[in-house]
Amino acid sequence: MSNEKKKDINVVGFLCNWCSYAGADMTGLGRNIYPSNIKIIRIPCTGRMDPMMIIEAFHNGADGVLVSGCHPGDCHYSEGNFYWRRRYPHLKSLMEHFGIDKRRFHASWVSASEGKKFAEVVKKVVADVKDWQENG
Amino acid sequence: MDKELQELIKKLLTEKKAEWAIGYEKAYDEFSTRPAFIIDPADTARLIFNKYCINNLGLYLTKLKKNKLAVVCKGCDIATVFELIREKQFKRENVAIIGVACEGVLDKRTNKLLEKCENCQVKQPKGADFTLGNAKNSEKPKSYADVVEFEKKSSKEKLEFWNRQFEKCIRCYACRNVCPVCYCPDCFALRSMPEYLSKHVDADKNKLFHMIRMQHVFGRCTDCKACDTACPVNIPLSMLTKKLAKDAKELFNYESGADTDARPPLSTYDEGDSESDIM
Amino acid sequence: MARIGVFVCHCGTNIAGVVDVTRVAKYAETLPGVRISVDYKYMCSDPGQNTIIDAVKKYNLDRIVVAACSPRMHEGTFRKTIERAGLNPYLMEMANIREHVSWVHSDDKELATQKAMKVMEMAVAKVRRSEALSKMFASIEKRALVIGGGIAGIQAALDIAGAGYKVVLVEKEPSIGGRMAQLDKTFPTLDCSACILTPKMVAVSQDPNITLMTYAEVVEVCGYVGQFDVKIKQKAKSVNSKCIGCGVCVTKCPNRKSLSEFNEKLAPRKAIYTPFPQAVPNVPVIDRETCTFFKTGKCKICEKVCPTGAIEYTQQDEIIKEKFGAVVVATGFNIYDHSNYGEYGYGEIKDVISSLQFERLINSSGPTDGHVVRPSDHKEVKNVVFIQCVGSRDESKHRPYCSRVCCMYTAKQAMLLKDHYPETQSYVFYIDIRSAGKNYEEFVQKAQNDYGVVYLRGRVSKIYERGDKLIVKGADTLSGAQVEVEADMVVLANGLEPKANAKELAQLFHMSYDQYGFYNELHPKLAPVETAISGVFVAGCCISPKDIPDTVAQASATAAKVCALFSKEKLEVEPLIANVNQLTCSGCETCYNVCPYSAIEMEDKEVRRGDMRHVAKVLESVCKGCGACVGSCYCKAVDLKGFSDRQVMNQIETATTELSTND
Amino acid sequence: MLKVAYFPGCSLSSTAKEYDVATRLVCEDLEIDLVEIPEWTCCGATTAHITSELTAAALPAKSLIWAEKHNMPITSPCSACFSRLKMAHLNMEKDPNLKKEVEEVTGETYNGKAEVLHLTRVMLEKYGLENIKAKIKKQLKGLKIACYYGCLMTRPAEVCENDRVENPMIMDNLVSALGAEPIKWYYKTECCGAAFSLTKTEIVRKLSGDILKEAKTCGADLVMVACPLCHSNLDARQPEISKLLKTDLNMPILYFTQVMGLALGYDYMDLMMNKHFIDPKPLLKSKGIL
Repeated sequence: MSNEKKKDINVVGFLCNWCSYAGADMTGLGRNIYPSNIKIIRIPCTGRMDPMMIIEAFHNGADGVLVSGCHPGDCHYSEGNFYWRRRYPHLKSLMEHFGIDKRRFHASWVSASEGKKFAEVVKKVVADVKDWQENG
Repeated sequence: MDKELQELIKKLLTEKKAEWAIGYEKAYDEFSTRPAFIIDPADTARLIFNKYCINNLGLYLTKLKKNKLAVVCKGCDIATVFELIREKQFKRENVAIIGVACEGVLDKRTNKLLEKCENCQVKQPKGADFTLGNAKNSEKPKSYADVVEFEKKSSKEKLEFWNRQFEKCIRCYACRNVCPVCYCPDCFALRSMPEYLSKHVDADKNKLFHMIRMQHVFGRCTDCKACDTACPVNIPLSMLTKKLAKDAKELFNYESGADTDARPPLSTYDEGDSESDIM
Repeated sequence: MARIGVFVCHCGTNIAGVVDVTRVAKYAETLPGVRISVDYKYMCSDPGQNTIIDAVKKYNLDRIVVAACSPRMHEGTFRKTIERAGLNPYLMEMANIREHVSWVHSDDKELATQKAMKVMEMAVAKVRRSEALSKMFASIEKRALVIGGGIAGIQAALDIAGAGYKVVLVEKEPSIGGRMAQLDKTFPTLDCSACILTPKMVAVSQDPNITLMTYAEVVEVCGYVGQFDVKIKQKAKSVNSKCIGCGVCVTKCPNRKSLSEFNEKLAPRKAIYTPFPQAVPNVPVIDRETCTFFKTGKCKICEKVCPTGAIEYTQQDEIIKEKFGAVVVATGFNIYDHSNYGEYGYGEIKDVISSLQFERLINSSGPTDGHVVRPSDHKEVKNVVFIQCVGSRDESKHRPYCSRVCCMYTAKQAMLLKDHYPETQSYVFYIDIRSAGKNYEEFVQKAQNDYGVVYLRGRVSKIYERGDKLIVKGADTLSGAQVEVEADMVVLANGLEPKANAKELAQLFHMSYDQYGFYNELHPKLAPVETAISGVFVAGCCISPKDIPDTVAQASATAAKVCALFSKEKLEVEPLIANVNQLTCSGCETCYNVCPYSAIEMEDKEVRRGDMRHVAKVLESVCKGCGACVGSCYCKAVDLKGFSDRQVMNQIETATTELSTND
Repeated sequence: MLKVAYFPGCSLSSTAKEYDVATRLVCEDLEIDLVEIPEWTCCGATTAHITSELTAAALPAKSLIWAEKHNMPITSPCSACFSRLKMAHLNMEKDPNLKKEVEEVTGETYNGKAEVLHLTRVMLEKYGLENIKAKIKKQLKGLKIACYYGCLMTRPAEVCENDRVENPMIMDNLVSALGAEPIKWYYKTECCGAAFSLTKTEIVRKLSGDILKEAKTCGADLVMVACPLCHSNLDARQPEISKLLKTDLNMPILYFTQVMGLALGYDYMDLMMNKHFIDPKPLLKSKGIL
């Protein structure tokens, strides 16, 4: 997990198909600009988000990870994001214990209509990762 | 107590209440014990219980595919048995839990009480079918002071600390093999399609193994310290398992192995769960 | 080794204007397994698709990556394309280099190009681990549910029933008719709303294919396209089927404590009531909140006077379970509550009324028999001020959108007023006049030129009472002057907003909605009546404000969609579902516990000779592919087709490494 | 006992001395402990906030920090002072950089915990209308009062946490509680001309004239205010306005604490009513209040 050599910040974003991926599409439709550091992986639902995949992402050298899903109550599959909402604080706390700084791991709710919000979320994640890299 | 224990197990085996009994016997020296697997009621004289009975015999329940088992448990080991029942690995009625009062066990390398035995709340076992002996539970609650202290370090310090630790790891998998809840038929660490973990041994990959293992046992690990004790290179795995117990308690008010009918924290949810950290 | 073809789309200049598509295509060629890489102006066009088909044959390709727009746009298109080329449709992946790259990184073309290369490389990495999946089919229950009995719901129900399918029409109020039934006349033809609506309402009640459920609400929805299990709550009407609609009970009911919802609270109504005389069904209901008998246990006058013994106080709310293949949601709108406008008196000035109240006042069957009088003192009016954009185009009220119909109905109302009372004078405060539509602009011009309505371009800053007059202070931005009008009545053009419980209904179906609660279409242009939930269609003002012709057109469109769905024998469903590797399953039941669809079954099975185990199994026809089981299985025994661990891990690995060449 | 950090502001120690005196008297009677902030500095009104954001925040910050340190809500009877205090508080909350700068300038830290309230809210919400009612000695029967709020007490709405900007009721409710009749009128928040008081008096004469005229038309006996600048425009300019309108308005303008003082049994001189240009004595005598 050495990131020292890399110049550019590298963020992996896991976006649920129904809300956040569509929201990110909406960001495009609205031509809202955001940093290109994020690489998006489409998943059906944040319920699919196996914590192992996030650990793998950090292991592979991701500087940051974002998981984004539907707002609570709006999950296409009713409950998936509720399960994710429990995995996230646990995993974040465990990752911190292993020394993965909390500025590197984020979660958000972005609905299919919140294109602008998605751009803001990405900006915030990238800024946080940058802050971690520069200020330790 | 040994006599009582031997008689009880003899009775269980004779009356066919158990096909196998798992207990402790003396190993190669007076400071060592090992698991004893008894089928023959005549064979029970081997059984003992003393302060060197460090093993968590719950481990063998998932390995012995028998219908009726009797198992000797220290108070702390009962949590493991309960957790395994919750995980549907066997049915409650098929295991006779023989609780033995325990004043703490010693790490024979140092001849000191294990850290977990200080402030032990279950010296007198709870929830067993048979209980032998008497002991007084500690009045002080379990202490997380060392974890809290560690949490205060910066992420850089934590990272460096673990890197040093996992530098030592030889990936012998002893931690996994002694873990009672690491019973997966096909461990992720050995898979090749996909290869979740490279077979190559270096600090980075070792850390990946431990991170995933710890995540997999969250809400299931009873902090029994079997892995911590088993590690041949003294990686302080207790610092991780204790963190899991602390997080389960603080984030979800959950304690592994307390209730055989509970829903573990990650397989349930509450509509009012906190989401303060979610953008 | 895979034989992958990569096809990079320019999308005209949408992608190529920002991303160097030839570089992306060239980079693809360097990736392992890629046999051919092409860029083309419009990949989704016929020649574009043929390029793919030809390449599959020529290079014997077995996997395809299309780097173009969002898979939510064209995944279906390209799956069909490669199916035509003889490949399994699930061996295609899209790299989203338009919505997720060119449109959002146009600030730096070099970085955008590099990201496009990476996104394409991730798709190549994923497709390498894609598996051929076989099609799955589900049966279709050929009955439709229509929610909302306004003009949209009525039209949709009639059209679907007309095609020979069964329809259940659910309406919350005691009668169908909706907002249109409240209107007096309609623009721009000024024909009477009731005259054109009531025949359709009657047609609904007489259609043998339509089951009408009024005073009923949808409370629970399970299932999916073809097989929706819906629970409908039929609220107790306290009047049974013996009712012949004679209306004696209503006449004799002594309790007039409630205000009529239909008349916008301008008049009282009885505790037993039909909302309006032409109600369908013409069966009254008892409002148990206000009924004297239900409150005190005494009265029962309605029971005494009823000639057929139709009053049934003991009726209970009933939950009815029904199965449907498709759903049309047409729940309509509310008008913006102007009590949020302090400058217009916080809704506390009686003679400042809403547009719907005006409709009821001027309607000859309304509470005043068509006399436009002030609610405060029932005096006739002389000067009337109309204010446009109340709860529309107003950022400060979080209603920045235009409600589309207000300019037109205000012109209509001003004209109707002049027709009824030639001596009246109307003033309209407006921001802009928006009159796009057939004969709409002419209509507004007529109001100004022939009816003498004074249009003042500006907003009103304050309305207050002085004596029995209303002082309206505002700006006329065309003359630059501040104006003050002494009015007898002020009519506000309240904007349109979704029903108060629109979000709850959306959540029952898991439909997405915007920040106001309007339902989101699947595509604003190309799928305007479909939603992201297949089998659920939307029509009318629950999507966005619109007028009657547009609403009716949308309603018919939903009917066409429903009929097209029902015309199939079987429904093809996505095979992107979970599967369990029972050899690695420990039987811990975690997946069984988390599955939202109960699609996991536990079984005791000999997974290997002599290895009897308690293991999980996926019920393929029930699984919807959410992956909650995958996310919680620590034994890694469950995986998800189309989003498998191998695929995701390949994507992660590619996402976190740098571009393999310096290009 | 309710303890409140008191920021009187410059007007209350000069042109609006009577407002200060009445306020202190009333608070003493109600047992509200007004703790005057030691060495309070200018709130920065009108000059600072249009010239320097930092000065505009730093000046009130000193008082905010004092109130926070002593764990008291902070209040000012002057609408302009209140507005500046509250604005500074909100601006520092919104902009951490500004807060940092202010902290550098003042050499103290601000945790954003001060609760800034206009004096009317301290009395009616913190202290409570019912508690005020219990203290009343003399019902102000027969007095018709036009409550005039002006601008800075209610706007901007999000700053003043007022959901009825267009028709505020807080002072009207007080008037009812005191036994007088709040008249229904709609010029409560019209502009009085405010700071043009010295530079463009013709604007003040026009705008304040409209307000006074409307109050008269609506049947008010007197106008009640909660801001020294409102008072000076309506009271001190009234003779000129009357001349302009060619009518004798003769409309007394009283501070709300003065009106409260009357109900609590204080007399004309206690409340320094002799300082007003339009003498309220004849009116109050005719109503039997003095």
